[in-house]
Amino acid sequence: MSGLEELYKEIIIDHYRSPRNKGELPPPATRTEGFNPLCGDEIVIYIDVDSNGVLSDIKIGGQGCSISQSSASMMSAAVKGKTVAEAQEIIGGFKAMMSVHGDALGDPASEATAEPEVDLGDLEALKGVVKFPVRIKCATLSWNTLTQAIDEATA
Amino acid sequence: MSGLEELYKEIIIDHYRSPRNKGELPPPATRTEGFNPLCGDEIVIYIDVDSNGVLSDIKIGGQGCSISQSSASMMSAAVKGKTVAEAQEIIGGFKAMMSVHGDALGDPASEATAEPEVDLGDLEALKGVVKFPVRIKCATLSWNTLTQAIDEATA
Amino acid sequence: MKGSIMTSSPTFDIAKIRKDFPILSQIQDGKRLVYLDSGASSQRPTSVLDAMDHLYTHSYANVHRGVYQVAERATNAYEDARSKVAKFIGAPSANEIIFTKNATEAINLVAHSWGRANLQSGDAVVLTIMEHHANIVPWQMLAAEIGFEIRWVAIDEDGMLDTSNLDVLLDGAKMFAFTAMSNVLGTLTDTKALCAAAQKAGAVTLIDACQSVPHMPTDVVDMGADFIVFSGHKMLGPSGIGVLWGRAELLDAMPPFLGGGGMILNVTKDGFTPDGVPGKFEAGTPPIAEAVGLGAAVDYLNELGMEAVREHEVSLTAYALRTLTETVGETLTIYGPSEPAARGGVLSLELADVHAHDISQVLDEHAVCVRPGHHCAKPLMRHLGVNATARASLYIYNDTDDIDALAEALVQARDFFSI
Amino acid sequence: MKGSIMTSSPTFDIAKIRKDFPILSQIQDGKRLVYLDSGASSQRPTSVLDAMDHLYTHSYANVHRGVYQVAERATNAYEDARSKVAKFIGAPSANEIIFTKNATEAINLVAHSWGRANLQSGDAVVLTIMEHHANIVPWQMLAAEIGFEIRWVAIDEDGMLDTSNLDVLLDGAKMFAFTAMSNVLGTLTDTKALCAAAQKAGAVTLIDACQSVPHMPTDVVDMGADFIVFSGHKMLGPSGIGVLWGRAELLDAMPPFLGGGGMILNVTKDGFTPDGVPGKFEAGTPPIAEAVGLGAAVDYLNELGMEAVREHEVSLTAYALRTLTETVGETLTIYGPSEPAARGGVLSLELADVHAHDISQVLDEHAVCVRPGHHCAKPLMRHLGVNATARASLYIYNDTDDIDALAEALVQARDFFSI
Ligand SMILES: Cc1ncc(COP(=O)(O)O)c(C=O)c1O
Ligand SMILES: Cc1ncc(COP(=O)(O)O)c(C=O)c1O
Repeated sequence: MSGLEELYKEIIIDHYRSPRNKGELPPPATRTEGFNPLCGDEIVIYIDVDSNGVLSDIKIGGQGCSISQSSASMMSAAVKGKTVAEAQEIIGGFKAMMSVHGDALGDPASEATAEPEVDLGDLEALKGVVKFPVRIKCATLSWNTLTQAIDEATA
Repeated sequence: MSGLEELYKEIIIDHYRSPRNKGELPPPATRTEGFNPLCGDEIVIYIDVDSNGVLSDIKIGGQGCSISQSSASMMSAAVKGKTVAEAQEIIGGFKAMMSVHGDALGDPASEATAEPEVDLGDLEALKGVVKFPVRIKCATLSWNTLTQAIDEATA
Repeated sequence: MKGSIMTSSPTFDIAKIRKDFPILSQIQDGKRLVYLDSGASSQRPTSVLDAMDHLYTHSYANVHRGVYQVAERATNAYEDARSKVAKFIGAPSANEIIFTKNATEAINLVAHSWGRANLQSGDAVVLTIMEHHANIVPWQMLAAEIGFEIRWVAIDEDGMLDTSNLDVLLDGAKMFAFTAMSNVLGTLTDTKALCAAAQKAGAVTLIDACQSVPHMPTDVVDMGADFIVFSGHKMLGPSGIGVLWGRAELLDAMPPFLGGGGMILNVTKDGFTPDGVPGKFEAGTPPIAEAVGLGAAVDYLNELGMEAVREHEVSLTAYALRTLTETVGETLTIYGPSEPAARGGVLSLELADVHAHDISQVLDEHAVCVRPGHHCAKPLMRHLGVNATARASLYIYNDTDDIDALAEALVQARDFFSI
Repeated sequence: MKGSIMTSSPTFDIAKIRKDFPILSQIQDGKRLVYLDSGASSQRPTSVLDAMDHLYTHSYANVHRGVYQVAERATNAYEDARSKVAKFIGAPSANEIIFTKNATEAINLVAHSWGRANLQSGDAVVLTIMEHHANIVPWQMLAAEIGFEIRWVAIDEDGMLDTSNLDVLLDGAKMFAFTAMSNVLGTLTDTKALCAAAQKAGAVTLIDACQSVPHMPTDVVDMGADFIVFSGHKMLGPSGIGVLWGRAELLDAMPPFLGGGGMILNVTKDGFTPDGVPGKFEAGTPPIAEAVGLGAAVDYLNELGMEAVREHEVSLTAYALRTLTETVGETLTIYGPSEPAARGGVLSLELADVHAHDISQVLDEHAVCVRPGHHCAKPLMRHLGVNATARASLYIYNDTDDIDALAEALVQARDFFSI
């Protein structure tokens, strides 16, 4: 079961069982939904961006597999309290890590963007996901939703 | 070329080259169009049915292959001056002859209707067509159109 | 939970059947492949592949338009397939069989063609909460355009259709579109009674028979249906073909759906005259080899006998319900009717708080193929209060070894996630 | 009539190619099969059949929804095919490739989805008189519903598009849908110039590339097209699959066409949220094996090189125009442009007053397969003043022997009907 153990690292299971920043934020927080149409995973992200452009609070709702839930949980911990610019750098770093083997369902023309030097901390644990291409969409669901939330909050 | 000679009997070629009852009839004659959607053959049939129920006149227009044209020509000669009931008997007899091997594109449930005792005269020459199933639609186009014309004229 | 101990009838030789399916002899990581995803798409026997290859290498040409012998053979092969499918479901005429690309297109065809011609603002269409998205979204799209109401038949605790208020729901409805068997719960519906109720109310019926036609005898006349749809790829046939059957009078009266070659009597610059059925609904080059493959699939199923297929699946489902419950224990939830005879061989599983995606991943390590997700039935999932299930679905080539492997793999998953 | 004597380039080894097509080694009544109906549907090499069989026997499952390895391989195979097709036509992104059941569905998709969203009463859609019914009837159906005007670009005496009044026709038009190559006359249109003219007028373009993509290099960006469609079965691929390519911005903005599984982000009882492209337009189980077969067909064509394919067909067309005229004599009419480089390898023939159906019947006795009829282009046929032609259409596996056999059979037909 070496493949499985590489995928389901302890820290992933930990974030799955005890998700950080779970919950909701009241308006005027930005609320954004994301869906993985393939498996039915749903995620709801609430963010507050203060007047200094700081992501002052983030809460996560929804349901999903261990990969999507732990990815969302770790993400929330990584971006909370960061500026929007810093958060976007982390998003870029994470997506680059996930596209090492490429999102196989993508574009013949697009190349993996050069990996920026971002310290992803705990998130590095999700690196094993790239060996299971079907699960990449699980890992990136919350990140795509966050991108959308930031776009909406700063629009 | 025995197969071909069986299909293209002399009398067929004769009716093709010198079609009987070619032309149009002025209103109030019934005008009915038929199409063979597969090959583009078009036929126009004009009939007059008098007050005694006699098919007093018939004219044929349109374009098509030797089989469809000769069939229409022979048909016109066979039904002209006959009562509608007699014409319908001839139609039945001809269709029965054409379905000996079955209209392969038809119905699993339908059986060839019992062949009534109708003397088809010259029309017997078209018997060879049943060996070329694709051409059956050519041979029956004018007959289906005549059925429709009679329905309209006697409606 | 009841059910016989026998898992196969004497005429049902699974070892022999499995030899006809090359993909099943595959070894994955040293383990025998356990394919339990036939509800999504079945595998196909060599005879189906051979029939298509034979057409392609001996008698292939476009259909309906050629005079030469190869084209005539291709046309006959295509039309023979239509006749075979008609007989298989008891259709009165082969002309009532329309080949589409899948069952989804077939439902869309009815929604567009029959729907636009017959539905108006203020009308009602009745669906069940168990429907696959294929039998929901086309009606929602049309409703958004036309403005009719969609009503939903509920289910009871055991996953059976709740017909207690059916007459109220059908009152004034123009269409009742329902599944013959749920692809999530395995629930069979009483198609005959539902059609009768609809007819009494003056509603036209469309049966989504995707999950029933492959697994049990079908007689559209006995059902009393107006339309039924199903897919080739779930019944040993190839991908790329689906079937719509409709009563001739309804089909005759309907306007065409897709426009193009093969569906016309005439075209001028000013407009077109449509052909009769089935041509009217088969625009463009049809799935020729796919129809021939489907015909060969029908032959294969007829050879086994659909009664025997159903018997096999009821026995195997009973075995599975018993074995899984016993082996995995109470952490396992199996959705759907508890009585094997009331259901098909579709088992939607939940293992405590482990997500279906994760279960399926662990099962794959044991070469056990099940499908995680919402199974294109999100309204039902929401009703059940579950985000995703891991679905094991059975077919003619599955045996008790497959069920045992599934049970064993579930135990491993349970242990892996330490629950 | 001009044209080179050479009928094959040194890299184009027809004898070797023919070996890849088992159906061509068929003997009919003691004669070598002469297949001249690739314009209706091509034959396919063993590699295409093998690719599909290999999928079915090793890696088949439904796509996009499974986690297990077999399903992942199936999904990758399906998506690889999308990428291959994208590259083959120079599409900027594989996501712009939508798999349909045939080219006809692809045009209907654009008419329904783009058309309903963008066309209104009083608008104009421009077609050419050379269009196949597939590019006429969908627009007529929509025009009957919405009430826009259809305008027609004419052709000149040599069968070339008459663009003298194109600007007038395009004035105020919202859509210009035209063929890249006539399936009756072989006429090539200047797709790049036509797209430029449409763009200047603010009209969106749809190119029916059914007859061009299989036969010559295609670059959708260079053409400047907005949409193009073509079919797998005319380019060595299987039946049951067609392709729509569209510019991403247009596809993104369009509403879905067919509703069902695989095209949604979410479904509730109240409505649905569509997925992005290409999923949005691929409702239901797609033609999985057919896509894989088409991918293998693209590989085969790439191996030959589309420049070489085109070169071969121009040479063979030149040889055919010359040989037929010389051998059969003046009773034979060959429609379409007289210059081989201005046309594809489609030869619509008329033999004095003998109907195409009868010619085709006699030719079949000589194992020569040509197609009689209106070729789904009745407005063009009416314009030409002809009821039906016998059409011989060429492809990579045809050689001068085939042309000689055609010429000889035509002489026999001429003599049989004593003209
Ligand atoms: C020019 C042209 N357009 C459209 C079509 C329709 O293609 P299909 O039948 O594959 O949908 C054809 C082929 O018959 C064609 O030649
Ligand atoms: C009950 C039911 N209806 C409809 C469908 C859709 O079938 P297809 O994807 O072949 O169109 C399916 C299969 O996914 C199904 O299980």
